[in-house]
Amino acid sequence: MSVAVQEADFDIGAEVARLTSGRDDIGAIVTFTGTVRGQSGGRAITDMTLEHYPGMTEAELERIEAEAHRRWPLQASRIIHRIGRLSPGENIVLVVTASAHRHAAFEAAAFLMDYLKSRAPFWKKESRPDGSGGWVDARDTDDEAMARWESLPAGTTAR
Amino acid sequence: MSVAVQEADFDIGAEVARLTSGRDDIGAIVTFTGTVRGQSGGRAITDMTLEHYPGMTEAELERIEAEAHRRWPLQASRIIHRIGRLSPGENIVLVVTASAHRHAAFEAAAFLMDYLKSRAPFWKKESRPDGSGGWVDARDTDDEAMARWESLPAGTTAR
Amino acid sequence: MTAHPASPLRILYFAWVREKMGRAEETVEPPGDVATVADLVAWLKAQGGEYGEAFARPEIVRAAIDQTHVKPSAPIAGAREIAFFPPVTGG
Amino acid sequence: MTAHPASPLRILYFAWVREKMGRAEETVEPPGDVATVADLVAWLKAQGGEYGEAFARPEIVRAAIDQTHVKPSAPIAGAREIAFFPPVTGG
Repeated sequence: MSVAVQEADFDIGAEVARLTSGRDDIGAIVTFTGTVRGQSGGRAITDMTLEHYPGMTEAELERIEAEAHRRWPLQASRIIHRIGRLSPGENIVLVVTASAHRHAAFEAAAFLMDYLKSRAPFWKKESRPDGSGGWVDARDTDDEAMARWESLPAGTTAR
Repeated sequence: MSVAVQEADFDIGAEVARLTSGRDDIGAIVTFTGTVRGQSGGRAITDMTLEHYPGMTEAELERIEAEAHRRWPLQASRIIHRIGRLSPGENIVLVVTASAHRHAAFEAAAFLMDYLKSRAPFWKKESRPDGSGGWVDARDTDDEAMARWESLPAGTTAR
Repeated sequence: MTAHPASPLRILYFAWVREKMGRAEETVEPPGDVATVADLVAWLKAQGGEYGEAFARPEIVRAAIDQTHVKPSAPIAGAREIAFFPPVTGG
Repeated sequence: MTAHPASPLRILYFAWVREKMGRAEETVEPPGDVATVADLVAWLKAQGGEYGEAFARPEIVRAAIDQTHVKPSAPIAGAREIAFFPPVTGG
């Protein structure tokens, strides 16, 4: 288990190798990579800037990672979230989950992403080609995706 | 969309880069990597050997990949399945799905893996330290996981 | 069953079916009254020897005609290749 | 509300709350009858100027005490740092 909030990019293959090399008790590794899209809400963006709450954000990510380990039999996990200014096509977030079985790895990764998209202390600002833009409003759909997990007792799955 | 059945190993990062580089219409990339575990059914294995039906296997993988694109709005995908003799810790299978939105990428990857584990024309033989071993029997749980998708009309999700 | 002339048929074997047969493929010439996959399996099994071994429990052997999964009742007329294999076990 | 002596309180601002405030953090000394987060927000808003801007709609500003999310009714006694920010928008 480990989390990082950083400006630097990440290397998916290297992160997976770091979690799995030398181990033969892992059967399933899921990665989720979130990237900056060139448009948001149907309008082009030139870049986005992510702000976090140093200290609190890392603590929250560690807390939710531990929650994922309580809910599913995970052998290893990793969360990396970038901050600062990012251009379309660039990586934003990486979640890696490793388990003996595929459904646990898939569900834990989806759970972590639903949390990251709805509850993690990050704020997103977008810039548009015409110079406009601004802070992005919270999306209800992301919050609903997270609420779905909270209505389930730990140990059950949403599928 | 592309599939490969090969003896050679694969590089997760390189496969993701190949699908996504130069694009800014992708927001979510999910990878699933299946690896050989050091035990099977509670007993140690020394290696496993995967056999396929050349021609039919590739055609089936292409068919199920196309089905995933019909069911979810995917921007790109990739399936690589290894054959031949593999040792514990080695990679077996890689599925990559890329979409504008994370739920489509997650569900399409889970769908493809449920298919690969239950219906794709691969046969698995395991060897044990005492020289025993043999062809693995089909698992009902994998078939049930796949049947879950088939009971749903295309376009709906299993979550 | 429609009687039609015997014609050479390419058969492929995979996994333990292949191992019991001792070969990965062969060409056979079933008699004209062998019309379905089930007929072919029964005819092969009746040859005894390795065929008797491989098809001892026909219900657990799966078949494909020209690389498409088929049921035992599928007609074999016009088939270019017929494959026999155990239930698939994924990766 | 319990009256207790005013004590310096470290406040952090994030995202558009920070931008409206024109600063990322500051230390304030609210009067002793400011007992909850809601009290603190009302007192800050009443200062006018940038405070009036940042807290114009208190219901959309979220708060954390010592890096834990809290409701407006949370007491602020003993807090080392209080943060104000918009609803989070993920990555």
